[in-house]
Amino acid sequence: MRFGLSSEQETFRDQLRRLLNERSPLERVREVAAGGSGYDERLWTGLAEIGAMGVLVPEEYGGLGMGAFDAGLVLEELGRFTAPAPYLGTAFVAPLVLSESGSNMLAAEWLPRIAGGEARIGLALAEAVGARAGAGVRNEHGRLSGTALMALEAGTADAFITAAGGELWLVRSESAGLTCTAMTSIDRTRALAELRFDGVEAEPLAGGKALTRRALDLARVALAADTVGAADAMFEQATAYSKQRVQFERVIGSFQGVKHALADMATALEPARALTWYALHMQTEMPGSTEAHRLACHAKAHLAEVGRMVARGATEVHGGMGFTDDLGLHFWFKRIGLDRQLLGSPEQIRAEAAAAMAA
Amino acid sequence: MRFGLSSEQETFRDQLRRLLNERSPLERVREVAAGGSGYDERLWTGLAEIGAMGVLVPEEYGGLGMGAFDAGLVLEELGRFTAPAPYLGTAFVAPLVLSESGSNMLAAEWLPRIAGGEARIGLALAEAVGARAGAGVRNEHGRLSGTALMALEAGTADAFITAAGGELWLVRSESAGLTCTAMTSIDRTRALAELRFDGVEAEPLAGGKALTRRALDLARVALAADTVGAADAMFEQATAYSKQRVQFERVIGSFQGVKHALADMATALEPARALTWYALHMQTEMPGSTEAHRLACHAKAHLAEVGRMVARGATEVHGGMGFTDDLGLHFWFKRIGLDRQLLGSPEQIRAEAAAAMAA
Amino acid sequence: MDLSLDQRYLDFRDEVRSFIAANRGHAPPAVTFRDRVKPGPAEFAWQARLIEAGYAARTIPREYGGFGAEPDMLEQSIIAEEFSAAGVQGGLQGIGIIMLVPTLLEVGTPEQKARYIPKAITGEEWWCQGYSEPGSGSDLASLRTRGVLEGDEWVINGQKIWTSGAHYAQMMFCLVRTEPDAPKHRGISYLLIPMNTPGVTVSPLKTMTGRSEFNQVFFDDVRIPATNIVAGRGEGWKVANVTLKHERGGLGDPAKSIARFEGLLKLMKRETVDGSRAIDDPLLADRLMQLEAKVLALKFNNMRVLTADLEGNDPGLARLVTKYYGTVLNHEIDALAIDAMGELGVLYEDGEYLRDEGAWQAWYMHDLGLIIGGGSTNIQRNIIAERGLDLPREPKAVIPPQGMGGGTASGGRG
Amino acid sequence: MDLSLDQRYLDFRDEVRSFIAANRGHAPPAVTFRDRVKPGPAEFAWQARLIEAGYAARTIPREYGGFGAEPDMLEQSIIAEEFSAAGVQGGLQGIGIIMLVPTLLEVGTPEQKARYIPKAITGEEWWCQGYSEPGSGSDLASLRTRGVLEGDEWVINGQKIWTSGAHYAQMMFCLVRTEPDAPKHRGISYLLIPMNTPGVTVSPLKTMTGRSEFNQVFFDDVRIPATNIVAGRGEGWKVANVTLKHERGGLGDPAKSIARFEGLLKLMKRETVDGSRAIDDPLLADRLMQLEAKVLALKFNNMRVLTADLEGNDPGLARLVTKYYGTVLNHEIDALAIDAMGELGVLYEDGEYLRDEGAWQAWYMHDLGLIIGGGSTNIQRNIIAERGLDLPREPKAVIPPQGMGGGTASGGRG
Repeated sequence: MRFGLSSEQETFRDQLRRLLNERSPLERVREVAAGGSGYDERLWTGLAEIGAMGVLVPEEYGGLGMGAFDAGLVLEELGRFTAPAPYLGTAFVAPLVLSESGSNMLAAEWLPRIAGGEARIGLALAEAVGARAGAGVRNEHGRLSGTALMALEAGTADAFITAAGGELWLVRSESAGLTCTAMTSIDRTRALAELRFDGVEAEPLAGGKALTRRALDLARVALAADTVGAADAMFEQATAYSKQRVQFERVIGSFQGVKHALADMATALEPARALTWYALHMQTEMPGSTEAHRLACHAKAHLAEVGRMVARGATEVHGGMGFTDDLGLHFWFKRIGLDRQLLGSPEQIRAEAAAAMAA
Repeated sequence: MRFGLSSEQETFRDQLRRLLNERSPLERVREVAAGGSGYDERLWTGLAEIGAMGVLVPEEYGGLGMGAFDAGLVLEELGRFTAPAPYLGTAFVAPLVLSESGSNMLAAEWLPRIAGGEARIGLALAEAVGARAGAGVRNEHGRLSGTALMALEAGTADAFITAAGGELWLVRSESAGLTCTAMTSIDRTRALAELRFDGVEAEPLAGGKALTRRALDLARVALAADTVGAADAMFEQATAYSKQRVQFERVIGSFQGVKHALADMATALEPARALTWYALHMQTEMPGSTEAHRLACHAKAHLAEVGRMVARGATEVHGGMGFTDDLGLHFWFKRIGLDRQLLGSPEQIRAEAAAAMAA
Repeated sequence: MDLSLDQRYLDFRDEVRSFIAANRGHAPPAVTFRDRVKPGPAEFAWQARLIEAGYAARTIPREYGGFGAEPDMLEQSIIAEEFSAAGVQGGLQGIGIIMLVPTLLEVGTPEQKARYIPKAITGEEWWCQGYSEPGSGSDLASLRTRGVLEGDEWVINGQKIWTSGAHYAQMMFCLVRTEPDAPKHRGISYLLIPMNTPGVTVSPLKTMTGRSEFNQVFFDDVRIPATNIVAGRGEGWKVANVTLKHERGGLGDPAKSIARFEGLLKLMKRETVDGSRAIDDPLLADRLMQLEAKVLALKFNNMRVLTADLEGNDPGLARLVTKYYGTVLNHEIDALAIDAMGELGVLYEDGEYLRDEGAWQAWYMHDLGLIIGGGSTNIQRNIIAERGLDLPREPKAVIPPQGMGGGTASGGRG
Repeated sequence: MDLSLDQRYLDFRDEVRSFIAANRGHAPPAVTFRDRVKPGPAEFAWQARLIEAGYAARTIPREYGGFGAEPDMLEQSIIAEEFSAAGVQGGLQGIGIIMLVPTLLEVGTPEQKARYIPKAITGEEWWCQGYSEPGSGSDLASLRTRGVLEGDEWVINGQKIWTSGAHYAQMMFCLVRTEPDAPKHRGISYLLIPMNTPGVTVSPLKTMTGRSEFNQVFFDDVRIPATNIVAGRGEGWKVANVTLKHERGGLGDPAKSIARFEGLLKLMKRETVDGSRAIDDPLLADRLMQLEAKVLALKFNNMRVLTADLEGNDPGLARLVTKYYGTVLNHEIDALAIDAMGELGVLYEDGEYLRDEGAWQAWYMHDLGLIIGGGSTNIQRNIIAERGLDLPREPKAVIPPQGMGGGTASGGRG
């Protein structure tokens, strides 16, 4: 029994960190964010080279056929570096959803390209959680019409996994009748878009509501993993800063006010990380189970709260510096802020979990 | 304009404090609490002597005909001393509800006796907020049947104001068919009881649902005022203790951990007091208005939260001492705990306030 | 408890209302978060009109261009309420007007009053504040910008940060270390620096909001007349505390929280999920009500403070907690607005689905800046505990960044 | 991440289950909050049976009456899980077994081991702990109970507080100041005191729960043999830290939080308002789910700690945060249970409408006591920050109760 990383996983994580340190330092994140595509070619290629793109792709399609916990390591590290890479949709949700949809044709077409870093897949799932501002996509005899807002990782996507009429569909970006308009958010490291469908041809993914829930579970636990990494990075920066910054002739980390704020962050973050790890693990250990669903709900909702608390607290420990653009702490702050809002508020997700438990 | 006490009110409050200091010190509270009647003859007489019982009784019935804010001063001081006195039902809710019920007969019978400290009136309103454990009282042609739980200030009550069938009734304690069984709570300074009605004769109080809501508003804002006093007392004891208790060669009040906890309590408590004062004021300034109702809801719900936070925090500042029976801090802790639970949880009351606002 | 007003004040309220009704056409448009920019001719003209009517610079003596009324907190409060209720901008809120002018009135020389006050209140001469430095945030008195008296000139070198409006201000009131050998708090002087003096460089400071609400200001052998000092050498800390006393109505102002809350309420009645309004969601409604209770508590707390002021009493804790309570509350209001918008709550800058011009995200970040910037919550809590509760001050101790201990417990358990 | 178990452990789990199924008839009844009383013959007999089977005193050497197995965290964890899941009481959890025995095994003399361990693990000789004193709560090392060596006897005078079980314990392990001239932490010795020694007086300490979960113990010229010392003179603080290391599975134990949460869940499915279940109330359900996430987080965090232990690694923060997290969480669970009962949540002691024997109110208070008692949240946060994050320790300073300053600000604002 081991709850944690194996030595192979530790090696893999070290490899990821080296790559990210080299290809996604803050100055590079800044450049890519200014563009707003949420995508960095050099980083993407690097991820493919170390095998990160194929973690969840079955071996028969050129991947590694590993578990969600392994892919979660990638997500956590991407969050730690606020790296612009549409990994969540492409390499975390898509391989499992496409494999499980039972369409060998789609799997054969996309999975090898995903593993090779040649394809990118966005997620248009927001309306499956709750349609805002009158949005929503209808299925009319296999053609989709309507609007999907906040489509995730949309910047350079070749296709979208789209929720419509209680089911999932694969929609290719170049399809006739599809318009993709970028939506600007606080977090410029991820590309969001409004998709307008006007009788767009789409390929159905067999699996009905269960597959839709599955896709949401995966995306939510992935967002939780991203938040773990990002919050950890902010917490570590705040801790380090508190040991260097002097006020009133003392390093500020010697004041109980600061000390206790950091202790509270650690106390929230450590168990939250374990919760997320287990939730990740369950996504491939007991895929689609009630238990996996429940854990995904808890991980997403809990990390939304812990993330907000750490983001605020770590900024505050930095004092005025934390508020400047120059320090760049706000890249993490905003990434955590985005993760929180996507695919269901904590309250909404807890209501889902409660409904299952109250029965 | 003056938001606060007039010099007459300050004098009155000083008088109250002298009385309570003399007749309701902790050792006396302890004795009375052991009995569980929630009533102390000597204190009650004293309150009547200084005119506290008649604050809300109209002058024509031998009272002072003053405002709810004046009576709120008494409630706040009773909370400050965790004094066992069924003032809330008898001298705060009853005079206004009986006056407003339009029954001159009842008013003429009860109000002079209330002002003189000769009568006590309990409140059986819990089921108007939400019936627990299958309780509830029915009106069958002017006779009441069923169960009322958690009747407040029941120990020595001569009569109860009882909610049944959406209306209020006055039920005399000696009525045939009425059984009163004490219910033991954490707070032994107030007497609670289960009332069983078996075709009990009752006098209707004209006013329908509006009067029921009015009675609830009054009782709730009174509980908030009680909490203000009790929380203030705990906070003051914690502050004083933090200046005397030495650990690690320092008074503990010099540690930021303790200092900030006390500052947080002060920051919660000061504005909460102002909110309660205004809510009290509105009960006689605009009686029965939407505004008065809204303020009563906010005062009760907010003080429930602030009270819990201060009760916990002040106990913690006292360390192990706060946990002992000997120090007696728990009398306030329990009083605040009782105030919180009575007549609607914070969530329930906020939902009431929200329903009014959402319209 | 007597919340009624004398006839005199009722009349005054009517007078203010009439003025607003008759003159609102001249008021500059309402300011949104996006355009925190330099006031222009429209604002100056409006300010002149308000001063003439007595609704700005009300208590500034006539000889300095003010309206010359006796101080009356209740009048001030009525003016603020009525302008706010009408949604019409009141008088200019520059830091020169709020902080410098009352300070000069209290401790300035006759020459300084005559020279600076009239231009400050009209907005003709705009002021910025030079207090914070990169190395001294919460520990303001550790500031290092230094001034040396050379003949009849101060020569100033150093750097200030968090300076709002420095890019268009004509003047700065500034804390400068002029007595390097004196104890920390006694080595500081309060100097008045024309921003066009050679050697002053202003550079915008971009913040997490993506905007430049603040600046950095660099001093490189900046020479100003020796007379540009308020009070004596080394008395700057005392003067700054006089100034701080006047910093009212800004941070922790209930009117701001009330307006913010009303915006939130509107938003929650408007935004829908699957066709159902945010305000009808029990959990969001519960949070809304929690915040309303706090907004009301702050409002009534402020009435207690106002009452104490009117009667010349010290409102004590009720005043001390206001800033901490108000800034944290505003941040909570922003957070709920973002949550009520759900996914759309992250939108920013532009686009069809952006609500309220992205103000809520901007405020969420900016208010965090204010929580930090006006003295962090830790400093605020120290102030409440030390001044309000008379708890002992933090003991002096020197702990440098290097050579940290650690590894053993600070305390036992029992 | 490999949560599967070797066949060996699967077999072991089966073995434990079989044992429980076959023997549960002998187990003493489950303990509720009301009866925190002295274990009696039923408990001792059950303990003997458990030791024999290897489910209590598992790793204690056979020569001292234990089962003599090699330490294996996973086995320990399986035993705890299975007994908890079956709702059957496991081995005795007295402080002698949990804290004294491992300490003696590590630093005791052969004679001490032989004399004390066998009787401690059977429960025949019950122990209590003499650490806290009225004047030394969080600052344990400031304790003042003093011991003087006179001939071949220690003469002890002073007072202890918060001593669970002192009224029926036969022995106490106790921290006593024996070297008054040594620095604070080096002046303490770890002594073993028979409770029936003349001069020992135990008096029950009533707490806010209305019960006497704790005692005060007074020492008045108490004479014990000079050999009743563990390790050397002045080494008591070090020995106590050895002991503290073994204080596991108590405070912050996930099994406790899980059991508490399950009780809450049952309660919320049972309690109704106007006929509707508490769990169907969106706001109560939301709080329930927030707590479930925390309970799960604590559970998985503990699996990380267990993994680290198994592999001989230091789990670092994951272990340090457990006590603070767990005790606060339990208190939050109690609070929600009280709220879910609404008005009935205040009932206590007796009566028809009392739920779960009033345990929730008792726990709500008792858990607050544990939050305070095992090192307040401030001490816990210091430990996390200083040991876990390597932040500098609190600087030394002496601030006596009298002569407080105050009145001026501790810091400026910028």
